[in-house]
Amino acid sequence: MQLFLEQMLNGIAIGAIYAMITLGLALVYGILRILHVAHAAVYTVGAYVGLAVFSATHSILLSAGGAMLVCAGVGVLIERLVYFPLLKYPPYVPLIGSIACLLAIEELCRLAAGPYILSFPAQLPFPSFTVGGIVISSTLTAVYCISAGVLALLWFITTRTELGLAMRATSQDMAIASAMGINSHRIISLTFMMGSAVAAIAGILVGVYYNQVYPSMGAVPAYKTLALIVVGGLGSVPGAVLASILLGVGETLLIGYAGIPLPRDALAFIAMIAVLLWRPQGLLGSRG
Amino acid sequence: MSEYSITIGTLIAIQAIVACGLNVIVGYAGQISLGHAAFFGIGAYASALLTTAGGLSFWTALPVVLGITGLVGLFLGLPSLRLREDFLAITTIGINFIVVSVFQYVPFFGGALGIGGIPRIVLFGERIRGVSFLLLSAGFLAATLAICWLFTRSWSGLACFALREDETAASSMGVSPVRFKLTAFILGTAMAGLGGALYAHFMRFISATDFGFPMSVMILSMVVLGGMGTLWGPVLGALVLGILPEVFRPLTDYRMFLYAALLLMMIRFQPGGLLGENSLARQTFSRLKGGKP
Amino acid sequence: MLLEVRDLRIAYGDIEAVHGVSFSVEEGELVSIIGANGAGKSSILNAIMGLVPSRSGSIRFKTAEISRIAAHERARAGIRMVPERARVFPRLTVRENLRVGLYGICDRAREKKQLEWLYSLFPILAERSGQNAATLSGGEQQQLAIARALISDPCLLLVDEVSMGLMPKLVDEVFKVLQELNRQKGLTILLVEQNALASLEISKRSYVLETGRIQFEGESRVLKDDPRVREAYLGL
Amino acid sequence: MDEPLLSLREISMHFGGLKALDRVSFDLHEGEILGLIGPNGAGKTTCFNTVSGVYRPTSGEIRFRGKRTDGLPPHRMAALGIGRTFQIVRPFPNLTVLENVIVASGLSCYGRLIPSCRSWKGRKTREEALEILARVGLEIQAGQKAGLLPLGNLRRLELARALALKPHLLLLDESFSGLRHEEIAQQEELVRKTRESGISILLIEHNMRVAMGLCDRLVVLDHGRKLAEGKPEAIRNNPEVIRAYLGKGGSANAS
Repeated sequence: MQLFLEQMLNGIAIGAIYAMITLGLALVYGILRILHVAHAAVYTVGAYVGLAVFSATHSILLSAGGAMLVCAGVGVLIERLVYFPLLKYPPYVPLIGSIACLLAIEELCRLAAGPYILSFPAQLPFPSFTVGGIVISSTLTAVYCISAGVLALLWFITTRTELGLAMRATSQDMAIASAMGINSHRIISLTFMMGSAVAAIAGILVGVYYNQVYPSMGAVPAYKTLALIVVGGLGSVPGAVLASILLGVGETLLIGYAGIPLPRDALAFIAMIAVLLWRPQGLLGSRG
Repeated sequence: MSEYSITIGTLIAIQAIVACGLNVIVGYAGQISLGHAAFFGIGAYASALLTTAGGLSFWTALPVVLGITGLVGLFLGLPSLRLREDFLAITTIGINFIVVSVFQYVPFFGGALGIGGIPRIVLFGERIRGVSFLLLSAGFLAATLAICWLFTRSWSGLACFALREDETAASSMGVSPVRFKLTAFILGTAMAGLGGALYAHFMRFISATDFGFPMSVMILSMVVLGGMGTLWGPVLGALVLGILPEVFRPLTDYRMFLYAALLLMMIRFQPGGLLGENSLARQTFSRLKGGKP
Repeated sequence: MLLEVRDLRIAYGDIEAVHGVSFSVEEGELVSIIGANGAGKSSILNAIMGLVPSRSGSIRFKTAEISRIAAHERARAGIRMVPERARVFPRLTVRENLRVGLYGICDRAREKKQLEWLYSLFPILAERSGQNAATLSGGEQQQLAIARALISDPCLLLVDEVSMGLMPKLVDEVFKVLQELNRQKGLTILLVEQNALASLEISKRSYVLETGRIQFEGESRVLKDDPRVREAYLGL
Repeated sequence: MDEPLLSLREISMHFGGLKALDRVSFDLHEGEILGLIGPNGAGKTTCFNTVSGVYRPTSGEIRFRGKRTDGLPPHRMAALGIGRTFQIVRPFPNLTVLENVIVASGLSCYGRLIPSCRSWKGRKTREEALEILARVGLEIQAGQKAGLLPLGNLRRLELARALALKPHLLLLDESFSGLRHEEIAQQEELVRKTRESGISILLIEHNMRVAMGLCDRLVVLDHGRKLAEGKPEAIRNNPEVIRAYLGKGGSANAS
């Protein structure tokens, strides 16, 4: 039972991290209908920049701030230089562009920091608990608090602010939104910045959680998150978050706890195909 | 020719066959598929198992291999009838991941160890290796190209073109979308199966990671770079993407980066492919020919 | 002159839909452009709003040339539109749809005042304010689209085929609202309509458009009895 | 006139709560040009789509040459002898004009395995297609990519493609919209010639001048219902039709 609970807590933490990456993908898909695979590269950059700033300053706050800033920039650059000119082509063209972007940025990271696994020895300023014999490490607490904070903040921005309203309007009907005075170019760029900054946080959290930062750390999330946005309902942000957390828990419980010899990384896709058969519009997606 | 360049040449020929298969699905019939390496893998595993555990010769196994990959292709082509483009793209990625995991985790397929000891191909009592294998692969590539060429000239091929261009208009002209999309999937995946069989007997050892998603991306890049829907595009794409890493080899560390950056540049500035509509190559060629459109 | 369009041409690819159209709207006027389906009416409105590019010609709004600036800048300059088929944001609530209309010019006091006014104009919207717009009926969506365009107090309101798909009774109501807005609040309206007689009834002047060209124009009350209008519609 | 070529009986089509068509019935006889008219959103295109097999009607039945056809997919309708054009032209843009037409001449091959493996590059196929292109006046453009043609030529190309099916019935969906004056006259001529060659025609048209001039009979739809049916003369003076077109108060002007 204790092991089950511990695994459960880990699963939710992993799911929360997935959610922070998937979110950016869902936002971008919602607004541009592009499968933004290169988002995983932004997340890798976040981990590296975070680690670099941390090594220089030993401040996790500066590290997070720096990573978010750089990633927001990288996100906008990808949007402006790669996606925007390719929007008029069939969807596989920006998709291949995105994959090429992912590879190129991964390689850049490898060239800049070497092919090794670097450790991220940060102590996050969060307390650890022991509840009923279950130890909740400070890292785990940090993952919970930070991801909950980030998700709440994003929820607040998208549902309670004028910017969020403009983002939702733009993703539903870009032309009419601009006829209402919304500068859709700027909204798109802001969407990329927001998603990318959140991915930076996810990168740092993963780096600290596993104490590992390496060039290809984005490879698996890159495609797993695609499955997640389908499961959640293409373009639905709450759906993407829900699907991520379910997957985090599912993966950990099925493979870690129950010991079922299922390939961890295929689980997302098996879930995706099951969902497509059962509910083609995804968990929280709308029809049409 | 050095042994090394023969190996590179053979691999390029094999990948060109697989890329031709993908071109039938994506280029001719307009169906997006991002999991083509799965069929490459299914062909390789089928041939490897049939010739090791099954004790068949390459030549008797080959028709079975083509049948199996074609059948799986038919089965996996079914989603294309129902799913929207983006869903289909992600689903095919998923199929790739799942197939690789099955190879990796089911003991029947050798698990993480893969399958080794795959016999060489025997032709006219000779064991095929080195230059002969290169020639054999080139021969199969020629046959594949011939089938592609015949396909583009057949009513089925024309039906696929029509579906690619406009499904509604095509069906109003008597073209059944179900029938011809599936035809394209069967033909395309069978070609991938052929490539897989050759690969298995060339490497003589295969493991699941050879057929992962990065390989699918590579094959799709070949088709897109070469020029989708053209006859020679996939071959050109396979050549360019096969040789590039070798050209960059002296740059060791920068090699993969340059490769990715070049791919990015090409898709950014020549999204129609090297031989496609309005490509630089086409424009130059038509200018040389005297400005005819 | 509030809006002056000169020799406007609009093309989609190779296909020219509007072949050099000129017309003008004065401050406080209600002008209609009428014509059968496919005459190019919606293209003209979309070009004024900036949603489709014009191939050539000039569009002057309050003395400034606007044909080359982005749609959102035109919206901020005071042009608002009720699009064809309403095109409300389906997954925003009624209230949120209205707030989008106030994007960039929001202050709470004004928002409240405007909402009150619009809810009194279209009581059904008050009732449904928390509902997603997709759940509204066609007529309610049209009302929402009008309210969304009005909320910012525009200088010029473009109305595109508001009668399409509405029941005749609702058409009357919607047209009455437009007429009152024009008469009582002095709102300048450019109306594009297939429903010729209803729009001739409420507008001051009208242009009759046929296959991308303005065939003739005149005072609406004169045009109402002009046999050429019937001809343009019924091909006599 | 014994049995009609095409007959619709009580066809209804509902999308969610919307009744796009509400118990519409009419017949089309051999050799006739029947016009389907009505204001925007009247259900004309929906009606067309149930006949051509794009939609399966919610209720009612459609018979073509005596055979029940409602619910058959479009490619089966084509095989039965119904050709169509599209309101928004749908050429195969990257195929040449000639190839566009040849796609339609493969009708008899697509359903069977062996014929569908044969080549379409034969001389006979080519000549037949060229002959049809000549009929619509596009033979010079035969080698051009269809995507590069101007609208007038595309409308004629669509007609050529439909003719290559050797249909009994031709469905024309606003084949005149977006055309210039002189092009409209040419297209009218083409439609007349087509009918003379023995092909019956059902058309949707917005340009009333054209519809009145071309059709033997008209069916008027409004809000998904059949409002009137009859000869152009009668339709033109039908007060209800005038009201549907001009809006309220229209009857006052009808004289």
